[in-house]
Amino acid sequence: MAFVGIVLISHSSHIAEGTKELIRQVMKEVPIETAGGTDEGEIGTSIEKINAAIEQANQGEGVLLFYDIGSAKMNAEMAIEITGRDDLKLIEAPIVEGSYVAAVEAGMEKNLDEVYQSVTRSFGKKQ
Amino acid sequence: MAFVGIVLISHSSHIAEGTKELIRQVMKEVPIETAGGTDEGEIGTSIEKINAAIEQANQGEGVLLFYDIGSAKMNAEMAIEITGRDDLKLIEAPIVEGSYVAAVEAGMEKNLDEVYQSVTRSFGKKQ
Amino acid sequence: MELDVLKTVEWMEQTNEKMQAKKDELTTLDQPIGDGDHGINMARGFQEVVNKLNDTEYNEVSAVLKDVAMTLMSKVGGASGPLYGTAFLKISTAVKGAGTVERDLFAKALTEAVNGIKQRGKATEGEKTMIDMWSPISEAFQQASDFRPEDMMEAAQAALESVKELEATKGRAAYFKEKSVGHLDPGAVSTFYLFEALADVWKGDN
Amino acid sequence: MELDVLKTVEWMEQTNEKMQAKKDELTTLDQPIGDGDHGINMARGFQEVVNKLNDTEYNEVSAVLKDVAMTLMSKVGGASGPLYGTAFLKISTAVKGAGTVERDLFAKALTEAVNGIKQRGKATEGEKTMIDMWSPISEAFQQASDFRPEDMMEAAQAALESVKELEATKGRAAYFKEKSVGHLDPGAVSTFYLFEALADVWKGDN
Ligand SMILES: Nc1ncnc2c1ncn2[C@@H]1O[C@H](COP(=O)(O)OP(=O)(O)O)[C@@H](O)[C@H]1O
Ligand SMILES: Nc1ncnc2c1ncn2[C@@H]1O[C@H](COP(=O)(O)OP(=O)(O)O)[C@@H](O)[C@H]1O
Ligand SMILES: [Mg+2]
Ligand SMILES: [Mg+2]
Ligand SMILES: [Mg+2]
Ligand SMILES: [Mg+2]
Repeated sequence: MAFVGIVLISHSSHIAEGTKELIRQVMKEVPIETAGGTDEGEIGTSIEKINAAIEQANQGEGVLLFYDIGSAKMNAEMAIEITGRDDLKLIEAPIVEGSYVAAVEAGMEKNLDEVYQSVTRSFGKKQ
Repeated sequence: MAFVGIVLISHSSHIAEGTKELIRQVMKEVPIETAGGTDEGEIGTSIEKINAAIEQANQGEGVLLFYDIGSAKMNAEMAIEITGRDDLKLIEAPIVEGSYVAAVEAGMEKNLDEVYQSVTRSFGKKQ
Repeated sequence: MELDVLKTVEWMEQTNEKMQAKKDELTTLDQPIGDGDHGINMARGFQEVVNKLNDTEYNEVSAVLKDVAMTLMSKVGGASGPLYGTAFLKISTAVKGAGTVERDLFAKALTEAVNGIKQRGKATEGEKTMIDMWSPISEAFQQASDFRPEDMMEAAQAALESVKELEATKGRAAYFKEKSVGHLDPGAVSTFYLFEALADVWKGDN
Repeated sequence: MELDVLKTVEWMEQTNEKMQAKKDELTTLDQPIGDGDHGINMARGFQEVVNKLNDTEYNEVSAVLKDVAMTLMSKVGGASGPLYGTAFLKISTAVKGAGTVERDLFAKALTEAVNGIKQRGKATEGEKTMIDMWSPISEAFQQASDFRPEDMMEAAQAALESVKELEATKGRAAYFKEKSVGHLDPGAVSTFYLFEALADVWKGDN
């Protein structure tokens, strides 16, 4: 069985790992990968980490990417462009609350568009 | 100078600590307290931790409480009731993104209602 | 039915025994539509309740139940903590001053408990939560004056059957929407055991 | 103005020196309306750029600038990474095939860079970002054919003054809304130094 994957892009590795931990309690199988902090382990994001996470999370069903604030979004967009794939979607939704919903939806074998729609319906847009 | 305080209530101590770390980069003075995980350090929330965090965060300007998902909200409400104070507000907003906005607003010496309104304006309701 | 301090403590002890015995079952029920910790939460919570009760002298049923409430609230990490906690707090308040709690008073207290849970969880009947066990049991209590433990358990059993077919709209199970249909609600099942323990204590009444 | 491989590398080396020298200043500017890391980001990013350029042989200006872009993107943790990265990538693409880059071609490349930054940051002029430095400098380049480094720096200086009075509506400074007025934008200032380094290299042209 293959699932839509989830990538958690956060300025803080703690936020990304904690969110994964929260999701893992309820969803064991859905691929969740984190890209938290810079390559140096500082606060920030890393295109290389994002790319590696996308790679790991994609089981062929595509990947939904969550980010926390501002500049993480730009790095996420760059990473997506670099892959040249069209089965990746960056979503404007709360990273913790949104990815939890997404993981449950993905676990019900919804496809990428369906998961995206469910999360979008559940939350207002980010600032 | 006294600021509105912020309490981060999360099922995961990592989420709470990571969010605090993210905020601390931009706001050094605003009181931010975490209540992450259960008393046993497992995933969940603890009324005692929430109460202690409220106590610590209140400089006399009141406290805004953020939670991550579902049951954390009930524990937060109980904790607020237990204190019997009326300068505490639980907010329905994304824990990471919302508390970041709140911290910046609090740092500009806005009062509790103003901070609450700013965050609410910036985000849709939670699920 | 006559709950005095001793009987109340016994009720909690029997409940704890059941929660320990059913720990895995409750956890398993919480896996497909939750986070798989309800058995752990209940077993820990009621163990702490029993520890607390054994360490304390009580003059009043109300005081016992207040400690039950406080312990559950602080020792259960999940949603069931504040919910059971609120329920016991409401019962405690409703029976305040009574040396022994008779059926009518208990029936009244149960109504308060159900309202408390509803308020705390912002939920109502039919949302596939423990309310769908507490509420019908409370209802049953309000009726016949010759109400027996067997009648209570009959109501509980019937409730259990119908909970299964509901779709969850509150709590973690709500994330699963229509997929929650066909599963039992773990909180409804632990509530079943709570009242089963009460029935056992009650049956031994005389 | 004539940028060949050597001059381009020199431009980056001089930029790096400035970023190292201005590291604290840029960081300080990023404190009241940001997260206080812009100097650290720029110093690290351009140090890595210089390391990369010194380790590599280049035949073309475009290739130098592509490595600049890639290095900044991957080594700067903040918003300025993808933004500067995109700018240099656009310039690199625009000058592809040219052995030396003359003023006209560079002017065209700058237009592309500004568009790239705008697209990447979903921002435009007047939002108190580095765009408010890149854009007027690019504008200035498009005009007089006897354009000199002094003219470029004059445009840059004028831009710096007006950035201060803008209210931020993009990036981290936007969280501060009206409180951002009266502060310089760190990204605009680092952009100022980037072009100051270009002016220095350019002045040494003959
Ligand atoms: N909003 C609510 N209202 C009433 N009961 C609820 C609510 N949310 C959850 N519950 C009950 O709590 C039970 C779950 O308890 P538990 O697993 O201990 O907590 P958690 O879901 O936080 O892990 C559910 O089976 C349900 O009966
Ligand atoms: N959306 C955007 N569009 C254009 N420039 C931006 C945008 N967001 C930020 N910037 C620029 O980036 C600078 C901040 O860079 P830096 O401090 O390195 O990143 P971060 O804000 O992620 O810490 C700002 O001063 C501004 O010039
Ligand atoms: Mg559970
Ligand atoms: Mg739980
Ligand atoms: Mg910064
Ligand atoms: Mg930064």
